[in-house]
Amino acid sequence: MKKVKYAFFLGCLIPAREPNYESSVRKIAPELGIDLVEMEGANCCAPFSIQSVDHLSWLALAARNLCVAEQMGLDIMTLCNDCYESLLMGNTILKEDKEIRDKVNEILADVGLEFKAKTDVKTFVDVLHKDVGLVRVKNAIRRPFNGLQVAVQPGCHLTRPKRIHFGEWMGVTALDELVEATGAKSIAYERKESCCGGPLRGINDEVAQHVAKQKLDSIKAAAADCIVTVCPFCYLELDMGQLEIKRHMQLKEEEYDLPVLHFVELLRMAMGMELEDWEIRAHRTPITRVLKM
Amino acid sequence: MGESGLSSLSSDFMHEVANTPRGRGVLTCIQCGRCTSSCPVARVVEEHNPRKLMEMIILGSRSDVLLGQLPWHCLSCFTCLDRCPQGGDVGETMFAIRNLAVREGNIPKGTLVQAQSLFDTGRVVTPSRMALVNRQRYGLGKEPAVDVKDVQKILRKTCFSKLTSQGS
Amino acid sequence: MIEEPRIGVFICHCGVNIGGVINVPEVTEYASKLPRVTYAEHSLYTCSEAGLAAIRKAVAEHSLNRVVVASCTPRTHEPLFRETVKEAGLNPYLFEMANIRDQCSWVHMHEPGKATEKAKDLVRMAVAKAALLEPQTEPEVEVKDASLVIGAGVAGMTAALSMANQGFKVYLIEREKEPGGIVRRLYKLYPTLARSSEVVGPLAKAVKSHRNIELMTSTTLKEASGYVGNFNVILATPNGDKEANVGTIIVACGALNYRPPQGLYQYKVLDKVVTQEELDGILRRDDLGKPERIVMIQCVGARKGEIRPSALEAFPRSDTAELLRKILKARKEEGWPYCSRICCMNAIKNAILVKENSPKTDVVILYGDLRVYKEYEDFYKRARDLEVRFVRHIEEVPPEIAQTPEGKINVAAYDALSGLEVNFKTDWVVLSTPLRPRRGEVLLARMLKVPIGTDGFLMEAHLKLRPVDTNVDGVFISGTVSGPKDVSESIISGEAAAARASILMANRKVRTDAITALVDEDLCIGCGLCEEICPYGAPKIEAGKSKIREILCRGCGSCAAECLRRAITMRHFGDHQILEQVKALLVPTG
Amino acid sequence: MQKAVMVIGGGIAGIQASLDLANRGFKVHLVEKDPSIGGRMAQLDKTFPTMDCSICILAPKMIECAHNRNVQLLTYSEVKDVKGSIGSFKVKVLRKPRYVDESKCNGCGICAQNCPSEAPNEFDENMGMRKAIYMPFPQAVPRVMVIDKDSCIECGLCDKVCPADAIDREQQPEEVELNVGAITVATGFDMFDPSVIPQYGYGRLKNVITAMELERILCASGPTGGHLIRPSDGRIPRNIAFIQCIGSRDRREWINHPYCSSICCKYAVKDAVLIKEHEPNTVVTIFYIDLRAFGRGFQEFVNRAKSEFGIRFTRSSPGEISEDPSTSNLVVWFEDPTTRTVHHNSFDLVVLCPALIPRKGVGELAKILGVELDNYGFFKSADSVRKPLDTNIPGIFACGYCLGPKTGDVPDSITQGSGTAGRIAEILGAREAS
Repeated sequence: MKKVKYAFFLGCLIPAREPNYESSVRKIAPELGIDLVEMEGANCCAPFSIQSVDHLSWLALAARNLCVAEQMGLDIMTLCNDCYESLLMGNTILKEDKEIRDKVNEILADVGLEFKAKTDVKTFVDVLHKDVGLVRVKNAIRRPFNGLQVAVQPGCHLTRPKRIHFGEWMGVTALDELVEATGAKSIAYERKESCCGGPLRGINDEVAQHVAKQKLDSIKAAAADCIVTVCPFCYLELDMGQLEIKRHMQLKEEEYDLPVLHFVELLRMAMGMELEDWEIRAHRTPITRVLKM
Repeated sequence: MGESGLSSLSSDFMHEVANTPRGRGVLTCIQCGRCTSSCPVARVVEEHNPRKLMEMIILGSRSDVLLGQLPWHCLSCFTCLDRCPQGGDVGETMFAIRNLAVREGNIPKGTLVQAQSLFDTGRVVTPSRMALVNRQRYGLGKEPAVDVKDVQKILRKTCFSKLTSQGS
Repeated sequence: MIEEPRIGVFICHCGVNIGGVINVPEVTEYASKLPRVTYAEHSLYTCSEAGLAAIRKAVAEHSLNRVVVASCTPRTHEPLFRETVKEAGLNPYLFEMANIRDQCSWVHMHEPGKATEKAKDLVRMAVAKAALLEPQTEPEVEVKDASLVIGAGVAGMTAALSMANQGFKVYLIEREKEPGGIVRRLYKLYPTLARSSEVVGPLAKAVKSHRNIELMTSTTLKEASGYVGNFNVILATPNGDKEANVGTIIVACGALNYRPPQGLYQYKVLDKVVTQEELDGILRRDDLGKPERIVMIQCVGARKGEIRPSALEAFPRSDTAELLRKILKARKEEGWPYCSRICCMNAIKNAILVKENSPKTDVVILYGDLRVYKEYEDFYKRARDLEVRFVRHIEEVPPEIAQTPEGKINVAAYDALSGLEVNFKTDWVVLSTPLRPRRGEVLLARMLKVPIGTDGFLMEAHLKLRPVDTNVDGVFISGTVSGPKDVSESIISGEAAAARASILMANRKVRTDAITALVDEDLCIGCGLCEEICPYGAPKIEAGKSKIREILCRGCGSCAAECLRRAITMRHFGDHQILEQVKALLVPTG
Repeated sequence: MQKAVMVIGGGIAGIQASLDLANRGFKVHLVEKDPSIGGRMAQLDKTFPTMDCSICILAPKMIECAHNRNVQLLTYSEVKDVKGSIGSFKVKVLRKPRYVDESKCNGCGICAQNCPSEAPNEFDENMGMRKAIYMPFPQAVPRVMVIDKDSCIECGLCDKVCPADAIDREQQPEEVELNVGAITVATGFDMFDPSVIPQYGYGRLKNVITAMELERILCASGPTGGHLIRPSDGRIPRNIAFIQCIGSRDRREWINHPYCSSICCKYAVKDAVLIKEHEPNTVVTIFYIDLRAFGRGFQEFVNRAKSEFGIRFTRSSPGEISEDPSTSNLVVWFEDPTTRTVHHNSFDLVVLCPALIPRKGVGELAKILGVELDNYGFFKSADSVRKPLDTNIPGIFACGYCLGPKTGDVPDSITQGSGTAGRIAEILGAREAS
């Protein structure tokens, strides 16, 4: 079967906090013919928190990662929406704006690198949807989640800004189609396209939690069985977030008990590969409800 | 942002922002307010108002904008950027504002921590020792290495280190 | 005495419009039994070719001498049926119409029974009047194939050239020494930033050299008399009066820029407080230099105050001149209630010119609503890209202007979008003022009998449907004389007025309606009330009797209603005819 | 010999141009792609400021076209090819089959009464239904039925009931070739589809409608017989919001109508007043960015709308609309301009004022004519200041909204219609012996 090969950009958050995300990816990738090659020495993508500090530093760091992939002669595949957005936008700017490109290359010269605009950036969703294709994903399903009501949380940086994504693909629909390929139902809910609040985590927790609450309330109103994310920030904010919100806003225990899964976990289970205990325990909000399906 | 009369109006503030990377958007603004009406933060933080922030820049109220908390309330979710009828860049302009704010020493603790972590480790978030042990146990191998020296070379050259060495 | 009436009644189903509600056969049956009705029939569509043929046929076969059609509204269909009656060999005025659709089937949709009865009443009334109808003749007049264009601005020159190129003689008069109007005084024009001379120059050159155009500068209209097709005008030229005889007149004498009274925003007090018009001059002379800052204030003397139409109804419609005088006086202080339409673009244009000449100069525009309609949005964008600052101030609190110790000007305003009070130290303050009607129109309006609107500009015949016509046949308006317009809009209206006027001149003849006032000289005592009341100047007291100049009469009936001696009646709407209709309604047996 | 000209588009601008040219002595071929002339103005309920019934003041002009000896109506027809140059253009016009014989049909409507097959009524913005054989609207000109083959089930009933024996289901497309000295284009505008901007819910939320749909709802001959009721439950809306600039003044590349449509503020105020006249105790709020009430009498009208009718004007462009599923009421999120904080108010009905955009297929027409379009896809003036009605091709002119939002209201369209007539008379008139 057709193999697809990518430079695998893991980022910071996933290896540090969400090994259960990484493990599931590594499990299903070979099954679907995705060949993931480690990016030796890759650094932080420089997410918006860093972009907020200094524009040039962001581009320089993004460029360095892109150079690593260029040397591997591969396109980059990211898991995290923020890595995706940072590298994609950085790549776009560096490709379009010669002035800034020269500036960045002058900086990279010190570390013996040069940005040659030879690589592209994709996300895991993109790869599954476009390269592997819905058909192959469907064929891989052994244990479909029929009747599972899923609130999909695509995450802002997968779908926005439209000026970059529009025309190419719409992350929302792509992810919906993938979720439904597992037999589950992707339900509509009012705040679907709105932010999870994650970006302000650790910077302004109170605001972050209020924003997350808007989202959770709207998901609850839609009577979802669980939330499915692809972005580790969204995952963190909605999974861990539920506990924090309950604590800080003095809400009743049963107020929120919405299981949050990484999409790959849902897919992996649907493909008939059980989660291991540590992977189940990694979820702050119990996911037993989904496991029982 | 107090509604006190603007003593310290600097007429070239709009020019300054417009000519900071990602700041061009301030010129596209027609003050329709669609950004604010769409902003998830504005719904929970009364004083957060992207449109008004743009207006403050147009008026030239530099200190109110750069020394205040508002730029740091922004989630960078880019909802405004999608909805702005001028294809404008409120969300983008926020980066320009924050870049300028940082130069004024206005940088939130959380951001500073991430920045310093980036300089020291090449990552904004680093795994705990426990996490590293677990990786082995879960058969994920040791975490991918980062070339910290190169990162630091780069960040020195961009003066990033200077910007983030001073506390806030 | 008219011959014994033989009336034919034709009742229309109008598809389902009438037939769906009213029992048309029943009404037809009823009509056929009415006195003096010789023949009655109904058809699905009387206005269709088949229906019209049926009318012609019936007139011939039953030697009818009156025709009644009961169908839709005369407003849309009377001309058609009159034409048919004429084709049938009858005088077109021996025709009467009953509107059993708009006034019956449509409004009584849910009461078919009653609607049918009402339809009978309407038909009966129409028949009653038809019996008394008399033949009328429509006066026809020759149209001189020459035109007078008043005002040689862009609109006037465009109109003149259009007619001249069609081969008509044009007298083009201009009060000033040179053609060009107020555009000539402008520097550059939005949105192309072409020099005004690039527009005025070629037009002026063309009108001066065109063999069909007689351009007379420093000339005004002194007297005008006559009527459509045949106006006699006396022109006051530098070398004495000149008479001319024209078929049509186009009024294109433009408008003026409103100048604020001294003291408003320190205008005429501080010498660096100027109007946009004055800034235009400064820019043309390149006298601006590179100031640190310019603050522009929009809507100075525009969108202010309010004229309540009710207050104006007091004026007799004939005296529009007096009305305008009063309006102008009142507006001088208060400003004008309307939006002048062009000021936003004009301000943006000057802002762009300043910025392109001196990028460091900070240009601030204080506005209420930015009315950069149509593609001028791009023009607005261009100004923003040049870093012009647009500040929406609270209009209810006018900015305060004061001199500062260091000889600058301080503008204090309230920013509506941030709620902050803002102070701008500036070198210049530029006031965007509206276009306003000219006093010169007073004379014109009086001479030409063209009404003036409550905004002081000349009135169109119909604000929606006849924008360049006036309610005086043969007199047209173009350019800013009927309200603020920009250059392209003025040029378009110039072309339009020329088109409308040339129709009359090309056809060489014009028929006017036969429905005019009729004076019974035995009863008339020549009191002159009719002369006073008539909006069109039709009646004239000669030898103690009122004489109606039919060609001027529009058949409005004001004189007939006012005449104390009941000496005036209207043709085709005579008292006896109307009363007969009323009687028919009240006395069903007829 | 009499000179002939062509007018493409039978809306108010095209009608005015045709009448002025015909009365000036030219032979006019008026080509209209729909079954009837009348255009957009025929769809409107009332027109500002006289509040005349729109069709009632338009119909006489339509009929005048039909009866003017110098006007040849080519309805349900499209221009397919143009050759030649100023003074002598050869134009091929395709007459689409009506499947009804124009010379026989008298528009009695009996066929439509009997026709068993229905389709959405385009004239009512697809809100009501019409038959497969139909007349677009009661005052249509010419008064000739047309069969819409897509919804016709070939039952032949119309054939049986037609008293004029006018049905001709074998009718074929017919091509006519015409020689004309000049051409004026007046193809008008289309409406932007608001569902392209998902957060306003058009097409998804029942009680979100467009302004044109409102015009039909308010109109006596419309789908509700002139009763102001909302789609979800037929209730009379008590609290109505208008939202301006839906797709206008919009530079986003997947929308790209950067211009101001020029008429929306004005008709919104008019509609608001009409609503107040229908239902005096309705609350009407207009959300706007800049209130563009320019043009004669409009500012005064806005003042009256505020003081006499109590219309509310809120300077804010709402971000999104959500629905309360239990009531189908709409929640509009907006920034309150007085407090400068985000509010959400509930409305019974929301009326979107969409951008006016170039007519579909105008690109092909431009190619056929060889004329340039501007950045927005409207016909481009040879010189936007000096020659606003000329195109880049001598002898081909344009008027009305197809020239872009040159303020675009009825008087302006009429002025432009007369204006092009003037331009044509200017170039052909001199040579012509009238």
